[in-house]
Amino acid sequence: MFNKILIANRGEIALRIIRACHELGISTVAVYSTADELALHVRFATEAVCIGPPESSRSYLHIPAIMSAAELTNADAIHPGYGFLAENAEFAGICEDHGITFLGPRSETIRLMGDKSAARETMMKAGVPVTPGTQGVIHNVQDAVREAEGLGYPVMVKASAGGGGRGMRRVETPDLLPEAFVQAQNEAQSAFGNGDLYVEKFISEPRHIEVQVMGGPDGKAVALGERECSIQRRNQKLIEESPSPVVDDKLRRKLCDAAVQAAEQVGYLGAGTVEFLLDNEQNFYFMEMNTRIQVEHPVTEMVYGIDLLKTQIGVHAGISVPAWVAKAQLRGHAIECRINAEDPLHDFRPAPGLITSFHVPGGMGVRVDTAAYAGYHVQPHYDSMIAKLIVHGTTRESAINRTQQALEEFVIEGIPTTIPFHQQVLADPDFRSGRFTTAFLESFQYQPSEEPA
Amino acid sequence: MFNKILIANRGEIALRIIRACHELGISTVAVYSTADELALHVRFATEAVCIGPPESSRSYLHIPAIMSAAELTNADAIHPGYGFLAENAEFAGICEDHGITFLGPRSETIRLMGDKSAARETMMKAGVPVTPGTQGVIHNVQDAVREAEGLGYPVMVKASAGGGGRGMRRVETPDLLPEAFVQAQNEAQSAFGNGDLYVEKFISEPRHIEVQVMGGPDGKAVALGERECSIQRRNQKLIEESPSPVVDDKLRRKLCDAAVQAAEQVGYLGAGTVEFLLDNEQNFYFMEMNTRIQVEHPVTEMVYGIDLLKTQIGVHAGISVPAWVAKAQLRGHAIECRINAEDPLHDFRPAPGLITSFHVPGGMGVRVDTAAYAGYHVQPHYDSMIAKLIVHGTTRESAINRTQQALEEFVIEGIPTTIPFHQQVLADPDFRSGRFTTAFLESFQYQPSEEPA
Amino acid sequence: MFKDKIKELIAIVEESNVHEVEVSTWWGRKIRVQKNSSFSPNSSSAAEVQAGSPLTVTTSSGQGPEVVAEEPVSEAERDYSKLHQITAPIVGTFYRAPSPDSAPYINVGDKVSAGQVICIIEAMKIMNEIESDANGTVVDILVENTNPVEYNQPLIVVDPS
Amino acid sequence: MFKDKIKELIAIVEESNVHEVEVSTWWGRKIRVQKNSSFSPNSSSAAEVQAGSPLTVTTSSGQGPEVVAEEPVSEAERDYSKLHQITAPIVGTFYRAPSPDSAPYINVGDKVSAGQVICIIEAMKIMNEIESDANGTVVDILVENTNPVEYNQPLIVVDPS
Repeated sequence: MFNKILIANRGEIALRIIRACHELGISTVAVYSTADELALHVRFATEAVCIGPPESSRSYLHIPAIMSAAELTNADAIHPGYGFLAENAEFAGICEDHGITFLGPRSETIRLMGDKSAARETMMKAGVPVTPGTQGVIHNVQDAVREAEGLGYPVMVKASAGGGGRGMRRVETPDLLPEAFVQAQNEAQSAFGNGDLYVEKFISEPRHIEVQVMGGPDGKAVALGERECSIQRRNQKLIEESPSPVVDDKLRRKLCDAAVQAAEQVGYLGAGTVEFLLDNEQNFYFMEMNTRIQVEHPVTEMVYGIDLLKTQIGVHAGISVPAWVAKAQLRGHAIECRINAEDPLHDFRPAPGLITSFHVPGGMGVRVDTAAYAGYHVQPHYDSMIAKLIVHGTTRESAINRTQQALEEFVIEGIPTTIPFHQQVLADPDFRSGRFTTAFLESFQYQPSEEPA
Repeated sequence: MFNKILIANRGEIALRIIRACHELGISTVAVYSTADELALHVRFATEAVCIGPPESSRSYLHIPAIMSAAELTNADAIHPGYGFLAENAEFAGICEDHGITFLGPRSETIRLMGDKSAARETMMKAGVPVTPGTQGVIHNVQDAVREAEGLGYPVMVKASAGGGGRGMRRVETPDLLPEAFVQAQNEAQSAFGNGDLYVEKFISEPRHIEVQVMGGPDGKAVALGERECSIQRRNQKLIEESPSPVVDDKLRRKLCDAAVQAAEQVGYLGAGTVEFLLDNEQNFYFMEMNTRIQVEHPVTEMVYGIDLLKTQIGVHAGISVPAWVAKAQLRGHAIECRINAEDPLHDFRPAPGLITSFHVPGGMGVRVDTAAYAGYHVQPHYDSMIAKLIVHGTTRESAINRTQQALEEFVIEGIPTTIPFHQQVLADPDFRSGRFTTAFLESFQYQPSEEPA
Repeated sequence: MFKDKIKELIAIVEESNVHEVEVSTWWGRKIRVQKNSSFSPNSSSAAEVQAGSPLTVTTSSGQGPEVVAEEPVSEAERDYSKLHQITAPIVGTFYRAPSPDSAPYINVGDKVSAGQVICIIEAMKIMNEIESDANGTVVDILVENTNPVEYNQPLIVVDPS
Repeated sequence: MFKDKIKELIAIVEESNVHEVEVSTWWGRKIRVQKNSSFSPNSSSAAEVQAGSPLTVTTSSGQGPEVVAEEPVSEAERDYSKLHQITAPIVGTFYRAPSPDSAPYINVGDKVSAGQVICIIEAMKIMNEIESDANGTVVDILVENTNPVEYNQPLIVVDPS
């Protein structure tokens, strides 16, 4: 096992990792920017090293500073958390070169999964269902029309180098394809300097379902059920659940088998997530693999009773995934609400500032992962998430009711937060029924509350 | 189901009950003394009624004030919590007379179990093992000597009307019995106005093990495993666990069967606890039955995944104990530390006062039940318990490690608390080994810490 | 009770050489009583009551006193703060008369003396006669007939002068 | 950084008509800067630094200024607060000389000018030459040779006068 782990992150995930390490008897090193001198990860780590100024590029993303801190403190491993350097293959490689264990998959795995088309091909090889689409790049409209005919409309025309919705067009009927093709090509060319396109079947009314996997040092992976992450705003997840209200045991088994195949195909090591789109006929398609521990990992921990962080640290220390983890049974239902320092009344704009009071809910089934406190100044330099409220109940309904009670008790003063927004989503009949897709928040109307929050 | 429940209590248990009610869609009425105007149960209940001045005898123990509040607010049930009126048969009877459901067993059950010798006889009838001893009262030394011979030394001479350790003598050898008998008789006579004595076998090196039961409206009871409560200081429990480190599956089955027999013998309704002494040869003996929800109920909730409060409210509304509750499986290990506003350096003297900062630990497996907050003034009028830290882990060792981490993160400033005391107990090799008895704290030496807490 | 606390704090500040006292709770109210340093000592005192936040940046300007009330205090209550209030000694239902057909025990403008019955509070079917604890003139009756009252709730305002 | 904040606060108070500013965190430090109301405005200022508690009862007496430091500030640091400090621009290991056998870049008493190499900080096996950002006389060298340094840690004190 490791003696000392450096945490190349901040906020709640840094604290989450510190807790797991200390429970395992491992010392910790916090690194921090000058903006984070009063942050909790600095207080609770065994030691702390200031690595740079507030800007991430010169601190939490600055590889030389982090490597220096690891060397100066004799850390034998680095945990990247999520975000920042978590999926940076170069950083993972540098750690490997320096003989410091990177607590994530091998750099080559990160690189492979970071390349959309390579990941897609790898999954096809592994027998994991991918969205039906063209094999490779389409060079002209004629080919696109022919391919689309085979896939069936509607289709998506997508830039090979794409991202962030650019170079992407949804096409409903064949007559609209030529124009969309040219538009997407131009957009891709100007945005990415690469006009390569491919055509995929459009998945209508999809849900975002992801499966937690843990790859052991022996190349064997286990899957720990699914998470329902369809409640998203502009691709930002806001509420996650486990299990999904539409996944039954049979579908869960299929999803888990596919995720294990995906992970074992690449000899995946450690904690990862395989994301799928689920259509309204219970078909699922590989979307991407996240090669890190995710923000929403606690919902899986709550229903399976497994500490994913401790398990993850173990596999990187060469310990196989314990048998009882592989055999863990789903118990009850868990929901996570991301509490962000954002103003839901003003297009969720980030609202950094001073937290003047901070009272967290407690009691049966209530877990709060946070690095905030009364007197903490939410920094403008970083992510606006200030707390995760994770609630467990015996059924989905009782978990929702308990989450509502916990949100009611959660008091944050000084800055606006997404708490009232979550309260409204949880009261929404469509949300409560479990019938929703990734489009849910597009039509959901947040109502300013009558009384002041 | 009930529409509105009045909570005849304060502090964390009042909040615990409010949460359970609100999750079930039931409105709540808080009652409070003028000392508790700023208490959290007042804030979080649906409505609140001031019932009297700070003294308990004129507020939380004042039956007419509580009944008036219930009538004025149209509450259809009263939850007494623990302490105060929870085991007051008269109060339960008044509720019955007024057509308000008392959320506890019937008044006759409370009365029966409150009478030591009647409870003992009832248990013998039910076939529950009781400490070997005399049948009824012993009138003279000669009879005592003869009975003690049959039981085997050491024995306990106990006052029939006893309590609080008075009128009680441990006797090691026959020659010491006559003197002890006379002393105990005199003490009992002067303390209780009743010199009746009986003789019991002394259980050496016992552990305090209790079983949670839930009696349904059909007269059927279920048992939910045991709690280990041997870490006591002057009969005050400080740390509780579930399961006990010395109870295996076979013994657990025997304990649970005995507890179910005990409960069903009296047609027990609702949540209760059957307390046993366990000797060093795994024999157990009925000690008493607590006819209420207990302080330490959360450790059972954590390992069985059952909300005891919601289940309790359900059975009083006429709903049978759900089958899944009866079949619930033990998962992992849970530990509760009672955080009291007491000074462990000065004989645990209560230390009421202003809490100037209050930061609760969070994360995986960590539950805090509290009604305290930064700015809250711990009242001198009531119990000194200000928070319960309940921690779950997959094994006893991981639960202890996690509790240590949580205690480290638990910051309470302004008043001394038992947090540093718990930290030392959890680091103690005997505690960690699981080999201890109810005498553990007699020999445990609390060391003032070097650095200020 | 809450107003008592404010009064108590004002007294503490006035009688001491301390210039500021502040008490707050995160969810409750913040009470700050401070002598205004621009004025000469003991010449004035200000009670500032705000929705509370357990501190962090407290900026007190040297300007005139500011009064912000979280719960708007009714004009009536404000006026009566220096008069005597008779409060409910028990929880129950307030009755102004011994029976529905009887005349009220007292009306505004009546003289009352200590020990005189002024109303009834019913608790658990028992009619409890409530007596005045002061001599004076009834200035106001704060509770409607048959309404519920809490312990310590002000019932009747008496001008003892 | 922490001392900077105190200085910043003192400056804010001195330059404004506000008489008190307080910043604190529950676990961190509480900084309170207040003009003493017994004195005439702007005549004095006090920095009070305490182990923090997020408020509740704050009692400020009218007596003289009190200074309580949570982390005892070394005499050295206190003396240098008005001199120029050169801080570490990167994390790494501090070396006073280019090699173990060489003479140190600078010694106490030396004159330095901006741009002159004053030490090396090694990070990831790279020897980074650190240059002075001021002209003046070296008053103190705060880090021992081969010790690790954090970002922003004061290394060398220069008297620019």
